Amino acid sequence: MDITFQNVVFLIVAIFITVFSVLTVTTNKIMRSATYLLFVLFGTAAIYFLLGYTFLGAVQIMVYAGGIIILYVFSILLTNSDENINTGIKRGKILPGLISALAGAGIIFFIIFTHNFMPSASANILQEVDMKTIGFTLVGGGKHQYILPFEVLGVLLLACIIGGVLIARKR
Amino acid sequence: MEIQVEHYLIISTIMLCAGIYGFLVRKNTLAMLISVELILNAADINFAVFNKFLFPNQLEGHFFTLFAIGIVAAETAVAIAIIINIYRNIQTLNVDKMDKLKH
Amino acid sequence: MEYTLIILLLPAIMFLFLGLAGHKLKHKVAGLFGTISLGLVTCLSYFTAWEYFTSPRVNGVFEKIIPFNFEWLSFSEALHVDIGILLDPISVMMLIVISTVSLMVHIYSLGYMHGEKGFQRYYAFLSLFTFSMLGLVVATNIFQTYIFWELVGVSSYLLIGFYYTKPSAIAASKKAFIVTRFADLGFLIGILVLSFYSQTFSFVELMNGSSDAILTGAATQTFLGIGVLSWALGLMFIGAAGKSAMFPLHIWLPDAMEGPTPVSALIHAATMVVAGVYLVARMFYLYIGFAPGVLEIIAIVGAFTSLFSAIIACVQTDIKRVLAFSTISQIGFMMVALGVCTGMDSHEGLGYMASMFHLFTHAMFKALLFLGAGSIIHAVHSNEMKDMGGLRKFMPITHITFLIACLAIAGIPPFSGFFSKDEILAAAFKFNPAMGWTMTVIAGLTAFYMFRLYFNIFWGKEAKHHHTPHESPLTITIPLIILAIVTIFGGFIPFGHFITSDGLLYNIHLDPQVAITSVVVAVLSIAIATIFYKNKEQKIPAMLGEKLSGLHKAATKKFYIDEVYQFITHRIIFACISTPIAWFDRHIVDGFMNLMASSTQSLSYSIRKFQSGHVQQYAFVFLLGIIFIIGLILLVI
Amino acid sequence: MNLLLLFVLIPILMIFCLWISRNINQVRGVMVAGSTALLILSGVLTYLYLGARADGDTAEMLFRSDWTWYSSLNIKLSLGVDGISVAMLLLSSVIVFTGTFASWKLKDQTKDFFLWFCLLSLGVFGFFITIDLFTMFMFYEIALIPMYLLIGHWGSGRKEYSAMKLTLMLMGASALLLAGILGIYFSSGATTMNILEIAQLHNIPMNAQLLFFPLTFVGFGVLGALFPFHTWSPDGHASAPTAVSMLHAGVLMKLGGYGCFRIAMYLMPEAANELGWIFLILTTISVVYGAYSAIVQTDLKYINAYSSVSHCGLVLFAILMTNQTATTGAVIQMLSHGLMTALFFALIGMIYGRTHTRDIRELAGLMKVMPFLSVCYVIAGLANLGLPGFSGFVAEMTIFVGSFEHVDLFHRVITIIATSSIVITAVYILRLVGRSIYGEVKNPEFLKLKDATWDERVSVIVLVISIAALGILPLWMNNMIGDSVLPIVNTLVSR
Repeated sequence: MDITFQNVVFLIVAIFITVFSVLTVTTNKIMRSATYLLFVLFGTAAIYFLLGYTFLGAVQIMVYAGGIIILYVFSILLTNSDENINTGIKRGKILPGLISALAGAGIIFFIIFTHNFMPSASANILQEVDMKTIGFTLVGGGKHQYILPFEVLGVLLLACIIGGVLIARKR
Repeated sequence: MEIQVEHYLIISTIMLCAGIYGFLVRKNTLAMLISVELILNAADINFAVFNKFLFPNQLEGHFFTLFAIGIVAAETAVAIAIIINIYRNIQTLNVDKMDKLKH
Repeated sequence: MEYTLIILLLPAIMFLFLGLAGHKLKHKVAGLFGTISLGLVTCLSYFTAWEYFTSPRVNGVFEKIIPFNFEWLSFSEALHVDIGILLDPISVMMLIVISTVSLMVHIYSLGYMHGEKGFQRYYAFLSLFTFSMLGLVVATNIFQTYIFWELVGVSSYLLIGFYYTKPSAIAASKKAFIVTRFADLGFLIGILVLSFYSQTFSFVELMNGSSDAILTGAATQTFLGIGVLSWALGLMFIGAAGKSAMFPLHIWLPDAMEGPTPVSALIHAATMVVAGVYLVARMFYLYIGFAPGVLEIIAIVGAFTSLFSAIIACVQTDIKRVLAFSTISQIGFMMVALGVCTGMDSHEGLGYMASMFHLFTHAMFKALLFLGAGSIIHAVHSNEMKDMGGLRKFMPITHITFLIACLAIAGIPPFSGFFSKDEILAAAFKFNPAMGWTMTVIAGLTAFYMFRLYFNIFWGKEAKHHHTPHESPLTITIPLIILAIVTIFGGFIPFGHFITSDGLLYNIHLDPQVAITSVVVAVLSIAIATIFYKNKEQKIPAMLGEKLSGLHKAATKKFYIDEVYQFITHRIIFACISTPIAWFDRHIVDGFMNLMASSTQSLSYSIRKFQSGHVQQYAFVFLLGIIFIIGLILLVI
Repeated sequence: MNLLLLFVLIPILMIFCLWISRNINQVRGVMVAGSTALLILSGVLTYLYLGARADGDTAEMLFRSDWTWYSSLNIKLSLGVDGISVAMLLLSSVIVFTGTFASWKLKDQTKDFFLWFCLLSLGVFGFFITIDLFTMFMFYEIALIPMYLLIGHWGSGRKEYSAMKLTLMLMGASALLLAGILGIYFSSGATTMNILEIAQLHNIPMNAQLLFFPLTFVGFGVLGALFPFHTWSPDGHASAPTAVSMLHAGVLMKLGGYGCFRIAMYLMPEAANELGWIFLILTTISVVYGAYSAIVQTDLKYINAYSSVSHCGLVLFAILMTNQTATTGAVIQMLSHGLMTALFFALIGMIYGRTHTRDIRELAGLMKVMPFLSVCYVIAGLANLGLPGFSGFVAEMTIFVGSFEHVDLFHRVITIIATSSIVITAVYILRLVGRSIYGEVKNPEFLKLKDATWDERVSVIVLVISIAALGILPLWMNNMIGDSVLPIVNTLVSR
């Protein structure tokens, strides 16, 4: 692998994501777990940036890192108790977890390495998708345009908000 | 050598498997939910990667990821609401103890 | 002679009437209803007998008349159960015996049962019994006999258990029914076997020779080495032995004395218990023709029973039980008489006539004895000899009639018992001298225990009474007197003119040797009894009892037959068959079903564990499944 | 319009009327009117049937009519009766009638009780009037379901257990039955479920018969308390409420014998001849074993339930003898046992309602306190042990004589074994009567008890009269049944 800037960044991001993914699920402290998740999400955003999907990366940071993680942190603090903070990992569960994770990984790796991907010739990693295209595609009503899923997602979010409020409010 | 599809996929696979592992072994419900986020992220990355490398002239994967992020946000909101509610009722987030429906 | 139907129907109607509406009637009215209807039946019976025996003989025999017969139930073309009336010499004779004794008992009961609770019920049951007994004797076919056989069994059950609050009466009634029922099983199987081969139930068809060919053919077939007809007739004899209390099925009869005394007189002395004898007599043609071996068994069983119960009778202290054992002994005589027959003609079949004759006379004098005993019990309110003694002063009529009956049963001329017993002894001697001597000894024993009874009741030491015993009312004494008269003169009836084995006329003539022997034996026995028991102090019997304490005790305990039965029923049938079966049913058979249910349930429980409610477990299984499927796909591709 | 259809329509109408009725008097009114109508109807049917036979109508089934209700499998509502069904209908209507009166005093949810009761009788009547395999099966199932609720809710003692056990065992049996019926349908190659046509066709291959005959026979046999599948009966009867015990032991158990005869043996005669001996041994065991078990029971209902096992065993025993006399006896025994056992259960229910115990060790001297019930109990007992003049005697004797006419020695020997049950029957009946009816009253509480009320008297008297009538004048019933079993028996004998 050539040592280009791209590659170096990718390598760093890859290691970053790998390490923090694993740390997320192995740490005992839930708060740390959430923090590591945040790092992983940042790493993911970085991947998007590397791929040239800057908008997507921005959304990722805003929604995930800015929104969801905050939710997690709040809820962790809300459900704060000794038992929940130090959620040790049950010994008996590690083995099945490992087995399925490793077996899954094995199969996926097998597929990845045996499958012959045929990258499109016109693929240019550095080429960004401009905002205008994204905006038109998102709210356009034609072919390959996404107004309908957009609206549906809006309704879904509304429903979730109402549902969340209903569920979580005190009776 | 260029960075290929496979390399991204390796990252996402590791993330996915970490998520799976976390989902299976964590006791805390919130921690399980965090693992689910990992899994979803892994999927998101794959969408973006496939879009970029295999079909660079289209935006399906891009938008799918976009919507997925939105839906994940919604899901998380509802799930956390439920978890908090459960916590209020049984004072624990231990998933092993959430088996009242069984009886 | 269609009017004979009334003889049958009147008691049945009276049973229904008294049974359904009786409790609304006054005691006296109900009793009179029963008695009057029975009086009517008696008159009709006598009229029937007169008309029957005065009708001309055909070929020297009285014809069998079936005035009435209808098909009641049909099993197949050949086998159908009819209900009808068959008149032949023995059934007509039985009509007379039953109606006479029954009438006496009806009248007697008016006084004896006076004021009893359930008086109407008593008369209803008496009517039921009379109806069934009459139905039994006039039966045209063997199945009708069986039907009424069961009915007399149940009326006996009901009457023994008349005092239904008394535990001993309940037990006795139960015992009587079950023992006879067991015997009836033999009877039923006998009927099944016989009808299977003969393809008819009808007595007439069986006896008039038309079935001989079939039966002869059947007689050659064997089952377990014994001819099928011997099986059939032998099994029927078991039925007869049950009803007639032959050893070892005699145990119910002494206990049956728990019933009211008139009932004992009617059912357990005069009529029902001789049904077995009647049955054998009824089937005599078949016994002689196809199963002479069974007849010999009958003779041996009869003789043994007779001896056995005579010995027991010598030591019993309950007067009714003495009479009960005496009844068994006398029925044994009748059975012996039937058993010693070797052919159908009048000489070889002398026993047949003798048996019927003795049945007749015995019915009269034994009814008299029982009614007399009832009169005594009525006076002293006890069955035990020790509560009696010296009663001759207080109860002259009872005393005299009782004495007459004792003389009759002891076989002293000219009382009726002498004649009939003499014929039996003659028949027995003719069959086999040993048998003859045995029976003579038993006759002596009979005289001994009867006079023991007599002296203990009417002579001897006076017991202390709460109040002075007095003679019973007229309703009680009149039947006694009537029966006494019959007992005195009954012996002079030329019985051979009416009933013989082949139906031909036969003149009874006394065999002087046999007659003298038996009279001498009887007189000797009476003399011994007089010496033993007439005095107030009964030293000799007490001394003998001590000397032979083993025998004495065994005899008092009726040779432990009851205990053997008790052992068989409770220890073996109840404890070793029924309880294990019930246990087996509850725990093995049902347990198996429950096991199936519970194993299904536990299987469900174990399957339910998959549905544990643990999300992670589900996810794990789910993942494994996916991995497996993907792996499979990869392998296939 | 077929007269037979009324047997189904009246219960449906009753259910509807019960549903809209407002108070207990209306409920009772509906029940009395309906059950009386059924009783009259079955009387009329018997009269018409005998009339038609007397006029020389020799068709195997009378009052035939068909309505297709599921055309793709050609399932029809085929109505038709012969003497056996007529007898059974008569029995059922008597028991429904008396059952109504026997549960007159029921307090708890009377309306619902009678609703289910009507549904139960609907199933029973439906079963007897149809001759289409599938429709019969359907009515059979209709009769089963209410049983669970009736026992489980209105029962006594371990009612949930018993209801569950009874329903499960009978359901298990009906699974066998369904397999058997489908087997018959498909292997006969028929395009119809009609019994008569399948019998006419008579082309079920032998190996199929050998497979499906045991299925069908056991399927019905469970209902007819065939050893060793009888254990639902003691528990079920002991827990069931009075009217349900009556209907169940009185009628539903007869479905078993009826089905064994009409379906299993009629349609698969070769297998019946081939395998008959196995079931013959089982039924003989039932007969003797039930009687022995009854000796040591202490619960009145258990005694009667085991006695039912014995008597119902005799029914199956007799039909396996495959001759006209024995089979006629079997049908009479069904009638007789139905009436007797219904009488027993009615009386036990009445006694239990007063004394609150069924243990014969605690009951004593009932004759003093409730003479009417006790006398009837003794009558029922005597009828049960086969006293002449009652139906039991006629039935048993017909069976024994018929069975003994069998040419095969084996059959005759086991007949003798079965015959011995009459002695054992006497033992347990007399033991029971002696202990609980006779004697002195032990429990002073009992002295306060009252004798039967008018409604109970109606129920008991009707049953006693039926039993006595059948016992005293059996010939017409005997002839009616005998004619009808003949075609089936001929099928069995000739093949």
